[in-house]
Amino acid sequence: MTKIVRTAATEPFKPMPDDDMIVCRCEEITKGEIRKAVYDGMSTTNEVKRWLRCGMGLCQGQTCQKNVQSIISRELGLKIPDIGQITGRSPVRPVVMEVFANDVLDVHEEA
Amino acid sequence: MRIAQHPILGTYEKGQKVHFTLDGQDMVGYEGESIAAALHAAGVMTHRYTAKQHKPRGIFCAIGRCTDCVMIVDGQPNVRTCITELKEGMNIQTQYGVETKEAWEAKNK
Amino acid sequence: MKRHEVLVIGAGPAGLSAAIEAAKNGMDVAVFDENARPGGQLFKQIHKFFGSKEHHAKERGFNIGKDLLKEARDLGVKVYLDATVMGIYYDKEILVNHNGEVDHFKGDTIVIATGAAENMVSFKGWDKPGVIGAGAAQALMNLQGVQPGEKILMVGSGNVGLVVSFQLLQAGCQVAAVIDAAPRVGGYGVHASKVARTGVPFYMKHTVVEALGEDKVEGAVIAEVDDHFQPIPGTEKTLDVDTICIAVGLSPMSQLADNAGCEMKFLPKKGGNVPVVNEYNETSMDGIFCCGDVAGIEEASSAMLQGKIAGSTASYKNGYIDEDEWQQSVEKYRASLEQLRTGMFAPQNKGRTDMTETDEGIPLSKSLLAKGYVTDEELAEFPACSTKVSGVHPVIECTQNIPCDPCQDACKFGCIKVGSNISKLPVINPEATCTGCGMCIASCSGQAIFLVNEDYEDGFATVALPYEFLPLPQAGDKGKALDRSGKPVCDAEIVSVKSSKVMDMTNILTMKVPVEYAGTARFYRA
Amino acid sequence: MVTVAAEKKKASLIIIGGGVVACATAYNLAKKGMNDIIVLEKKEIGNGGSCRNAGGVRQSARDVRELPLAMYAVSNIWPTLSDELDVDVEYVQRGNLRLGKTEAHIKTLTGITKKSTDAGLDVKMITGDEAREICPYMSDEVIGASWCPTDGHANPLHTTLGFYRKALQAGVTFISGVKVNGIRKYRGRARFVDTDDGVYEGDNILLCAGWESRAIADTVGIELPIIREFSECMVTEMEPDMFPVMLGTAESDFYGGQTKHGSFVMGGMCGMEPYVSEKDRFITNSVTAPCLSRGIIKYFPVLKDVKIIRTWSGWYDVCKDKVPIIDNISEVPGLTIAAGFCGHGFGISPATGLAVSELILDGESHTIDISGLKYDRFRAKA
Repeated sequence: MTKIVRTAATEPFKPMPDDDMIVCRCEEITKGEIRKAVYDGMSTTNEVKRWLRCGMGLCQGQTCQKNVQSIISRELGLKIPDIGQITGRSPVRPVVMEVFANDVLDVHEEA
Repeated sequence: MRIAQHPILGTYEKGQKVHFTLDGQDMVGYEGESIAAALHAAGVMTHRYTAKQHKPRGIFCAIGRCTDCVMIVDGQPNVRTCITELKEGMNIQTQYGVETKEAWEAKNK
Repeated sequence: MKRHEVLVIGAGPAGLSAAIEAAKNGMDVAVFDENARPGGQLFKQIHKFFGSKEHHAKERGFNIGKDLLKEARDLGVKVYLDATVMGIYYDKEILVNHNGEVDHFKGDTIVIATGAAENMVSFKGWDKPGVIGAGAAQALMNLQGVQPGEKILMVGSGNVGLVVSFQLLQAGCQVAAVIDAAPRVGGYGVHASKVARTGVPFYMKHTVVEALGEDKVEGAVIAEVDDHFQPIPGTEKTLDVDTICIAVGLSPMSQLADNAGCEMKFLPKKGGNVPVVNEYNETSMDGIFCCGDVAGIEEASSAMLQGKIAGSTASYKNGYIDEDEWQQSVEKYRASLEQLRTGMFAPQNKGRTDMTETDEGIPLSKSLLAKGYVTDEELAEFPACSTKVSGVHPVIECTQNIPCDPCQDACKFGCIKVGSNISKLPVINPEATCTGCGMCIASCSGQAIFLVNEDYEDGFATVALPYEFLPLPQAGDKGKALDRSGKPVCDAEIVSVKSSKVMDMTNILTMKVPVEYAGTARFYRA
Repeated sequence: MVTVAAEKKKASLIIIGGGVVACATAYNLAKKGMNDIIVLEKKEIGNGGSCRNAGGVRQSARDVRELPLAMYAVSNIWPTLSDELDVDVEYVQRGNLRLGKTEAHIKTLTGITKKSTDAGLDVKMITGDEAREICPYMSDEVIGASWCPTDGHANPLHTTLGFYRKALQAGVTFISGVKVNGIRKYRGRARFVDTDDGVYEGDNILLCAGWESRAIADTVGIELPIIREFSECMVTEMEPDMFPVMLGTAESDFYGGQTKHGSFVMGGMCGMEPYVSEKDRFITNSVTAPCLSRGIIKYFPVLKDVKIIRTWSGWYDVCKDKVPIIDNISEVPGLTIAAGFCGHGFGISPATGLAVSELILDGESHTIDISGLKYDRFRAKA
């Protein structure tokens, strides 16, 4: 991880005209919320995700991650590798619990 | 609108005509096509209303990734309609948050 | 625990090619794909591919998919469909969700070929129904047979945006405009030109500001952007559209590689977070390979070669081929890959906007990069575009260095030469005689070849052009000829329509136009 | 906000580790006027167990030595923490059920319950039917449960990052991406912190880096009997509100509950963990999510159609006697340690932050009795 020094903001938060635009579709998180989270000290993709839930919805950030990252990196003046990625986790698609529970059966080859 | 004849693909292989319901209304589509495609062909754009802002959502990625097109299918919420095949007799409901319209309205009265 | 020697994740071009290569060498291979239909994105690709013969050039993507699948099955590769690989665990174990059942598989080799996901751009109202990804448009029209919308705004002028715009037109939709925040068209000029000549306007340095409408898209506001991609107030335009289609690039779908423990790196030139791979497409995890878009966004043709290199390397590592055989095959595939990685659009040139001339030293068309079509004046600089030849002859409006050469094989009479560097611009051999057969027109994946005959009749010329729309005009039909920008310029009469199996659904329309329009009339509208 | 100016490497207090204990302690100290603090975090704020746990805020089934922390937190801190931190920490105090399906389970639960009631906690054994009245979705297999109505759950992400934000606003400096390699003494006191980013210097040092504390403490000759234990969690899609109680089982098949968001967060182990944990990454095990799913469905058949959208793993920092070490290290003046929370540190973290702040400022924890958590309590068998 890149070294990031965090201290309290000295300037008040500056709203922007498109702050109400949705960025994370699943969890309905806006650009303004993301900017405010960064202002409040959330300084990595994961921290913003954990604070706001953007990237924690059904699609697991597959749609919005890049857009969230570009907002964070622009606000902080950091590069995307510096703010990190959401970790790829199993299951990569939603799986019904009963199916998960049923993990001993054969997978049938296509007919 | 369905494409009757395509300059490269010709005609599309479609299965049997099937009947299903959307919020109780009778609809028709073809076996094997996705629920989302059948609804789109019938001019249905809104698949659900979101939980927080109550905004309409429909097809977005159409390949099972974005999960925007989810609906309640045979009682199951959050079913990705773009990759779920249409079947005879399916009961499809517009999803409100993660519930039916009735449950949503009862809760938000 | 069930085992196969090779587990391939993703039955797209890269995965199937890796499977074929490994199976050919005697390995026991299983391929898993989350879709009901294999082929990855190939089955949505109804256009003809670029490259050389060995790269399946001039074949349509979905046919390549069918061929690969057949070859894999003939070699005994097991293909599991509707089989989502949910995770990769220690010791090369995968967990597969297949039709409501979950199973564990282990392999000695894993090939991750999961492809790419679409990038998205957020703007006001982009969550409304009617804003869709380009992949969604393709899935609806090319797989499901449903029009994505009636009037569509295409956001993005890369190859995906251009190809899908053309496909939308083929599906009978209107494309209101192609816009891009970048100052120049991002995709192949020939793809842009075939869209532009139908009358679709291009707005570079424009972005979509808002999707209008209550419950669905009922219009789009676009605006010009400044050098920092910020909309310039006062430049807004409202377009009457019901669908906004987003095609702003792809990101490697690399979650499984990350999940497997492969070393990852964020590389903008490769499209995002990618597994670090060596020259054999092997990741930091021994025996785990990544090929195709998941290892860095490229074309399907490159994905197939990467798959072959991985398949060959796995075969060598497991003792199925010896070192010489391995090195020879890898050399061959790598040379083929290098051919594809030449020219202006090569991966190393991604994002470059400073190129001003072709490899041959001819100035690049500025109009093409700004509006999607080349002007008459600019075209005059290109050697294969001369109209001052007697009798029927090809005019090749190919103005960028793209790795593609089917035109030189298409002409049996040796009229067209590209040479061994397939990114070179084609030139016309003045010694050879054109018979007007039209095979070059049908072979050109960019639909950039026309046959022009200024001596057709007194005062009239004919222009033969590729045509992939319905309804197909008939000889004797009268309509308008459009120029490269899609503007009607003169009356036109169809004198012949040629369709044949070898032309693979590309029809050749020959229209009669006043001779002064021989150099400008490039499309026909009834 | 991030600043890169004015390289600060010296402070009254250096905190090693950027988890919830660090953030809560820094917040408590800053509130009392001590904000000349640098927090050093190897990765990201709250990256370890702090943001990987399922959010239990539980007093029942706690060892009596750490019960005072849990009871103080539940009585005095959790109910008002959202207001204090200015973020909804999603604290829900609707009880904890620990379920049993066999007579042996009931015997285990009864034993644990007695220990808690002896220590003054309101917890009791109830029947299966009584448990089903509290949570009607439970299967008939449940024959009894322990019930602590004042237990609950909260959002660990908001809590950890909420403490972080408040501490930051109060003037604390947090530096992430810096790996600590050891501590050095100067004139008899712990003073220097050696890192990949050079030497940091503090009048006091607080070590709260989970199981990794052990190797760091070792550099000043303090042996912490802490090992790491692998554990996994999973989260479902959003569901309609079904039940607010926090759940556990006598057999430890799983634990967890439904969050305010609507998703269920459930954790547990499959039995293969000691062998998995030889490897160093936060990877999950292929059999754990299926195993947890089977466990959950047995108790809650209604959840069988709910989709799991993510699984993850983390390390418990397990102390020899299953309670943490929270103490000033008398052998190394200037060093305070708070580690070894054994996977149940989140619920007590607001109280831990208070107790540690008093240890550092006043030399002792006078509000909460942590006398049973001393670092030098470990003995060999007699």
